[in-house]
Amino acid sequence: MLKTRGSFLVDATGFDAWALTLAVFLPAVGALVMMVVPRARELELKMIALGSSLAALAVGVYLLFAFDYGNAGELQFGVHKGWIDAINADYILGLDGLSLPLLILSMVIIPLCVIYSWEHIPEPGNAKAFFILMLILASGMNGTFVAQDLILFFVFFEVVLLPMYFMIGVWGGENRRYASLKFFLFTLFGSALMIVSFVALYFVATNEAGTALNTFNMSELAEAAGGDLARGTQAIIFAGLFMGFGIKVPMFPFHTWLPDAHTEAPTVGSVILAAVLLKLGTYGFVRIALPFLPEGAAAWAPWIGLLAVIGIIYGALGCLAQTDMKRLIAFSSVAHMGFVMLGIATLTPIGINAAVFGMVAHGIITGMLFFLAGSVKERYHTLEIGRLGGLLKSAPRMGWILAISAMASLGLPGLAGFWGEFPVILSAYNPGAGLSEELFRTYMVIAAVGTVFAAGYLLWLFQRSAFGEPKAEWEGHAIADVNRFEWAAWMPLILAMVVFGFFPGLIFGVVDDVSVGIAESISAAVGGS
Amino acid sequence: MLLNQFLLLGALLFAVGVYGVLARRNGVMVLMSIELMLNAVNLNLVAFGLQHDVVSGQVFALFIIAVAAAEVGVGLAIVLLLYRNRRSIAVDEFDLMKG
Amino acid sequence: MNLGALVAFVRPELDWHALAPELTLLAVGTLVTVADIALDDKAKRMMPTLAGIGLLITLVPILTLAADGAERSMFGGAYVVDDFSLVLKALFILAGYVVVLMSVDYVREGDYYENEYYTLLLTSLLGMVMMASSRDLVSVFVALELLSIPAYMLAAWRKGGPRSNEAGLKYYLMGVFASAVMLYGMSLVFGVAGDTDFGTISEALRGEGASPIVIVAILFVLVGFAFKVSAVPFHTWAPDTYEGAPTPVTAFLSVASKAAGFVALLGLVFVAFEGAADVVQPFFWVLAVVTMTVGNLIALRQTNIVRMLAYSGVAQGGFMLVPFAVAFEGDAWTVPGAGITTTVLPSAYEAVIVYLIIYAFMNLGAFSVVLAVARRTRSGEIDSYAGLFRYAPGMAVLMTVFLASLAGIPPAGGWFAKFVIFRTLADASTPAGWVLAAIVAVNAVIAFGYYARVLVQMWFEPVPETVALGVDASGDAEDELADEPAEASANDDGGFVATETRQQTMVAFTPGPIPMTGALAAALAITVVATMALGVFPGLVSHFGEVASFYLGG
Amino acid sequence: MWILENAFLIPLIPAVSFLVILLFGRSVIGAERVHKVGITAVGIVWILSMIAAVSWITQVEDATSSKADDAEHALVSVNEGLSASGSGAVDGDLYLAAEDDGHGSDDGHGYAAGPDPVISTADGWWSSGGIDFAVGTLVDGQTVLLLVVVTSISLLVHIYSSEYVKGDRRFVHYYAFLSLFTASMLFFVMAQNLVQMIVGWELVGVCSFVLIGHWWEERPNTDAAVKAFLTNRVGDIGLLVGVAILFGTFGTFDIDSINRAVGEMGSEVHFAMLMASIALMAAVCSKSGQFPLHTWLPDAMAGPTPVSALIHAATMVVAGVFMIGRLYPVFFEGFSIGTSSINLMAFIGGFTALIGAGLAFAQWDIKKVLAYSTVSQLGYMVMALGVGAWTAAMFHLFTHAFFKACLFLGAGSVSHAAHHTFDMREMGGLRKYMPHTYKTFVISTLALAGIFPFAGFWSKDEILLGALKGQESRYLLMLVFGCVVALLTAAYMTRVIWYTFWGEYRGHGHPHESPKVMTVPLWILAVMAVVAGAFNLPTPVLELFGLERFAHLVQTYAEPTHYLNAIGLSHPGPEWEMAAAGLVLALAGIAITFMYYWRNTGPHGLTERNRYAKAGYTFLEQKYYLDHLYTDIVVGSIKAPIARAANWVNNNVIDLVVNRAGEGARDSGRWVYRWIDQGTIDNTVNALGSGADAGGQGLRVMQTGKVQNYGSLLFGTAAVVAIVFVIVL
Repeated sequence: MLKTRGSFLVDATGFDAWALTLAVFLPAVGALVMMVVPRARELELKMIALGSSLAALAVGVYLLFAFDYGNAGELQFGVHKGWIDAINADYILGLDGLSLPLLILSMVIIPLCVIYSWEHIPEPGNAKAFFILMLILASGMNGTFVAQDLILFFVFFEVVLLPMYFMIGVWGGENRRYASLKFFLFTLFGSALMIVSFVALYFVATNEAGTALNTFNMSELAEAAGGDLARGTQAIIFAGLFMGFGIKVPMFPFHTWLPDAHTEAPTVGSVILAAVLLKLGTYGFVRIALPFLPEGAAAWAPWIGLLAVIGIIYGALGCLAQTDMKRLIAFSSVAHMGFVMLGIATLTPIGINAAVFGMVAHGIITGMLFFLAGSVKERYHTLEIGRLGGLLKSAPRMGWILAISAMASLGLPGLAGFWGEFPVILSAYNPGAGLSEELFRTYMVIAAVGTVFAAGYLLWLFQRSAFGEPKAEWEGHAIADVNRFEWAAWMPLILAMVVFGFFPGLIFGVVDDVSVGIAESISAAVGGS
Repeated sequence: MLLNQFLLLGALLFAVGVYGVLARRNGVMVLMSIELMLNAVNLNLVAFGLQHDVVSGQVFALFIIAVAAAEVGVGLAIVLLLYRNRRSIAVDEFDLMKG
Repeated sequence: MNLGALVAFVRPELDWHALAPELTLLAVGTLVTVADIALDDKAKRMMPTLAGIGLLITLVPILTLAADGAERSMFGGAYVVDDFSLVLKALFILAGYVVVLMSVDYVREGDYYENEYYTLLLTSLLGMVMMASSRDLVSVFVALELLSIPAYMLAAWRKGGPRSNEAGLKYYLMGVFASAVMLYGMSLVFGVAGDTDFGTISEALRGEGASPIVIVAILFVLVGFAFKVSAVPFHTWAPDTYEGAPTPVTAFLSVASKAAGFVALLGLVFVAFEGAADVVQPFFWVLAVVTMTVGNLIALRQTNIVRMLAYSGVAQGGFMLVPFAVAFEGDAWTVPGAGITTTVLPSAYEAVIVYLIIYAFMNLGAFSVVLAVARRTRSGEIDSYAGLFRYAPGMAVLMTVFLASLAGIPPAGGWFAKFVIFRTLADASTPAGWVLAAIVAVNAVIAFGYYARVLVQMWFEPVPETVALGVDASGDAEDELADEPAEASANDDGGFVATETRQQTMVAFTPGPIPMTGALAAALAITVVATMALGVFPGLVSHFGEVASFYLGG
Repeated sequence: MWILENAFLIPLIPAVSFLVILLFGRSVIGAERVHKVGITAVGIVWILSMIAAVSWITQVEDATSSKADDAEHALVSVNEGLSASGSGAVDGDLYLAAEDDGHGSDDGHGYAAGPDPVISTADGWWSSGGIDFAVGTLVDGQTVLLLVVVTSISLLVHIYSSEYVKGDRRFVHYYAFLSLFTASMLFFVMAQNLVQMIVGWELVGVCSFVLIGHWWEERPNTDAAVKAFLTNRVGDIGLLVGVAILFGTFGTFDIDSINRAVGEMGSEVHFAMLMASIALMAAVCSKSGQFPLHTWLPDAMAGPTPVSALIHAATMVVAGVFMIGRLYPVFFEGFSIGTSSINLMAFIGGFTALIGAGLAFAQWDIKKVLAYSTVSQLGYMVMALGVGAWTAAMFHLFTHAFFKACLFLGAGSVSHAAHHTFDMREMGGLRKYMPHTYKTFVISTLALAGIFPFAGFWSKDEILLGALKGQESRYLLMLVFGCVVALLTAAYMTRVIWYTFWGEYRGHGHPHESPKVMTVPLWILAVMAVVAGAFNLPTPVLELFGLERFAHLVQTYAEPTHYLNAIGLSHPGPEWEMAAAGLVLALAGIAITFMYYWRNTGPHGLTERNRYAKAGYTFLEQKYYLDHLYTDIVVGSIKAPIARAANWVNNNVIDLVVNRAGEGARDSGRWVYRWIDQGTIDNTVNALGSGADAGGQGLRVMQTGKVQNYGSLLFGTAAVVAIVFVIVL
């Protein structure tokens, strides 16, 4: 069969050639080391976990400095080695403006989670296994964000499943069996259809000239931008990807696994799930679905937009219905990811930028909120909003952090959340690729209404849990305020909320080139046919 | 050439064998019925061999006869074993495992 | 007619190098038997070692042949040694070796005829090795029987155990019945083609088209092998036999003999029956769908781990059948050398082989874990795996790897097996193919449902106080109680759920490390390393697939 | 001019003081001394603002003095430190060239071509779609006006609070957020682009949320806070959508460019502008307490009184008015103010003014009276903008800030004296105990009532003028509204004076005058209430004293002439009759009330005797049943008889629309969650699972365990398949 080994990414040299590989596999190495350390020696185990995750983060910091922001649209730190010659799948890693923020996000979240769980490993304990799973997760997530070969991407995409499954199932809450299995089956189903679409792409994707590419190399497929594929074919293949990524996001109506998984998962599990795992889906849309199948995207965009706005309102209503703090936050994810998907559906650079910003912002904010929920649960042994109250009095610092996070989450300007929502609304006014303006302007208004709901349930949550006098039943209990591990784990997130709120350019500047490229290729492809 | 007659006879034998296998409860009888089926096959092979005027048909038949002998040997051994353990060789009584 | 011409006998040319693997196996088998007769009991403890070493030695000629690389053909093309056959011979030998490792302690601790066991195992392997080279109905038939007959006896090997006996009986009766049907089909094929070697048959069928006799002939032949690979609805023997037979034998059947069946199918379908594509492909389409779906669904309801693995094996077989459904959807290409043009889909061919190799290791691995765990729990119930992660984390992780692999989750090997299936369908890119792809996807999800049940027990559940005394894994223990009339009466209530009518004795359970033995450890090591390696570097196995597919040239 | 180009320092300083107070307030500085930090910071900012005002005025002088070369001059002076992306000054001279002719009004005072706004931007705040969005400051007359107002009031409130809030449980937080509010408000008024405007808009909202809920232990306060925030979010839908429309139309957030572009394109973009205006109007309604979203403002009085003075009277609530003025070309085009004789903005403004004034009568809580008065006055300003009287609106904003702040602080002083009650029924006769408060309060009242020569008179007069003859066609309805409101305002304020300061003291304890630190700010504000009017005296008045050159200061220095020229706005000259009429109405209002209370003439107890009057009174008392109306709509029940409804509303007086809307949404949320999510979608998923399970169970029938059944199955299948194939193929 025809083999294309050419790639559009420049192979890096020296340490740069190793940077991404290290970034991906350092946590895995840490996990391997931990496996041989006996369970009894907990401190060493924790140290290894923290060390390896920090080592990965260190690489991340190096990447931040070495990254050439001048051409963030290009893949950098490229690695291109043979992997599975028979099916023409290679080991290709690359980093561009789209991957960078998400990669760093997942690199930051993991050590924070390690620190947070330093002293409270959830029931039934066993720090060793817990941290090993966390590290495997880290490798999988980092890998997904930098993989530039569809098969490699798929492998990393799947690697995160089992660890999260066990994390929910072993350390989860009452209903953990159900939740974990649901999470797993949903994602597995999606990814099965996704891989079908991948191989379909391999065989049907052509370049402009119409000659088959027969490659899994993502940069080549993106370059071809669907080639001369018929709109119908593209739409069908896109459907497979849509299932794969849409379930992961999750989009209405595939969202039902999310609240269960979030609610049952241990605190750090929810944090990782919310902060990074959900982003794999949206990232897939931006990285794979849109550029590879521009016309398919154009054909699906109205429906994606529709599901997105439904998700926004629906998620908000779901939140209002909740009496459990954690479940409320979980549902809010549905709404926020709705904004992200709406941004993507507009097929405009502004929308895509906003979507990526939304991913990062949601990762930071919702992650923070789940941390808080975990700590509240630890102190009150309940998350019933009705039973909480007076948090500002009994634990003022935590109350204020909750306030900031809630404000950020409801999209207050000056905090990170705003930049994931407002530009989306902007972009929906003028959708790209010849999409119906009336339709998307309607979506715009609905989305704007969604922001009010967001304010509604978050303020309601805050008022009930933080304002007022502490409930009588907590008289005896001393509700401890934020302890030092929590400070260590939370400070970075809080700072990030504020910093990104005031300097959105930090992310927009990096992503912009990529999203402009994507949007242009889409409009070119759609206009061209 | 009497090919069709041979084939019909073969088919008949085969059908009888199948019936025996599926209907008889006695293990030994089941084995015998299988022998019938195999002989039907042999008949076919020889007939076709003649028609095509090649030797491989007969050769095939010889192989089958030999192998069948071995098979029946094993089969009878198993039936004996069962009889030793269960005092019965009614094949439909053996359903400890199902579902 | 001129009988003289027919009977004129020419002594065939023998290529001893080509036959070296088979001869080695034969020699080892004989050696084991002779040693058993000659030596005293102390020396008999050497038998498994002897068998194992013998198998490893058998690899040597295979490697030399592979290095040599020349394609060797004997007996008028009835027996061919080429890359394809070598790859699969190596696979059979390795699988056999792992089975031997699994058997050592199991056989020794139960009251079995130890040496004959290995003799039979080796004989059966010999049949498989021959199967890999057979290119002629006769040799296929001989190889098939050679590998089956010892297997019948092995299934019934626990002579005291009614379940084992029943397993043997069912396997035997169904086996011979199926082969009788198959033979009838073969005779018709012979009638149509006028000769028994694949090449001739292929050409004849090209000309013939789908006449009724051809249809009946082909279907009967395929049914024979569909039985061998336990495809629904010809699978019915498999669960009972697997459950009843000694666990190593079950592993052997579920991997090696199934593989042998697929090898034969590859030869028959891709070469001999190409002319009858419009019979073969629809048949396999239906067969594949029914097999994986039914296998998966029933597996969901199993409570006995061996039985669950049996049904999982059925479903896996369904996945392996998928490529046959699009075997001839490729673009027309000319076979190098032979000069005939064909539309055979090479990737379909590779897919089957790749799947076989990966499946062999992960399934053997799963069975090894079952064996090992049973040494502690004395039970075969899935519930008995509760809390395994608490008291034997290593074993739990191993099992997780194998199950994940079976479910097709990266980075364990299974994902690549599933992937090549999808790839084949995409390559064919026919409507039927796409539909099949969707069905496969759904089934992949269902499959995880029952693998997860084991994972849940191992990871999420606390250690139980008591466990149900198992069906098979614990040796003969439960067979005594199986003899009690209570059991028989329990069966007459018409309830079809064996696991609900089965009388179970709960015995106290004390958790603790799994008592390991060197051989078992070796088996686990080999399988887990292979599984992970194939997952992370699928290049290895896919390379074999490519190599093997050159066989299509012959 | 330095300060104009580096105006960002002005919001920066209070922002820093916010951080300092919040982080080091308790630990380093000491809780009881934090107010010094705040006061210092705001003091500095006040000075800077004054400098800014002066330097802007000089700039205008330069611009107007020599028109010929001032285009270049303005450009040169302005363009220093400008970014390419930011200012429209490049095509500014085009507008300067377009000199006014014909726009001149009776007194011949047309537009002097003012300078372009001073825009300094820094690139790369954020960038999207290849467009680089800058952050920066836009300083022009309007900004400077607001700078002066905000910093002055804020400073005084800071000082006043140091006594009023002394010893509060959250003294530190109080000052921290007072600083933050000041910073946000200043940031808002000098926003160079719409995004900054939104940021400021929301930040002041949050500050008001925090300060309303300052005493969050009590549920009513938090309810009020949440309600305020949510109502504003509702308006923000409009803001976001409006901004989106503007961006979508002009492809920029730059306020200056947008204003100029509207002037250029005119009717091309009429429809888009109409949509944008309607959307933005919603935002104005929520922020500036316009009908029908005004209901949060009275509740906001739950916050500390100085906060009410600063945020809910003088500054934050005028943000909406400010935004209209800022984007005036948009609204002018959208609502075609120049040509119509009634439009949405004018009507909403006028109507709000009317109902606000009406509601003020029925209140017993002095702060609520003032709150409704604020609503009414804001309505006045919006109405002014609606009828095209830009200057009048800004002028009224300016004057109103002072006397309304004075009134609130006065009310605070009163309650400070009368044991923290705001109920006028527990006051009375206080003029004897607290003369300073009394005097200042009366002065501001006169100003508010619009009595010559107090500040309110001048600004109100200009508004009425605008309605009378501002544009091509007169806004008669608005004129009527204006006049009626003038009467009512005077009346209800007199009522307040009566209940609070006259008669006998009805409260308990011994009221006492507040300390200097509270009265001094009162006096300052009172003085401003007197003189503030002088800033925009019409020419004819000043001719009497030969001081023409001091005429129309606000008009001259505050108007963004380069926009208003483009849209063609004209100024009415003064009308003695109009002024007289306004004055008479106000006096009449006072007179009636005076007779009613002091001379005790008039239909006393009418509301008890006459049921129509009673009904009317109840109607007012219940705020026109607006909240109840909303509630019914939202909850969807049928409306009950008036009396029971009144009673009902009384019991749930704080339980207002937003909370109810919230509950409604929560109910529907529960419904969706229970029936759609868990009921339908989730069940489908689970059903699939159990279905597969059951299927497996059923299929096991196949496995009878009897070998011969297996055999028949095998052979049967083979045979059947064979037959099928033979038939099919």
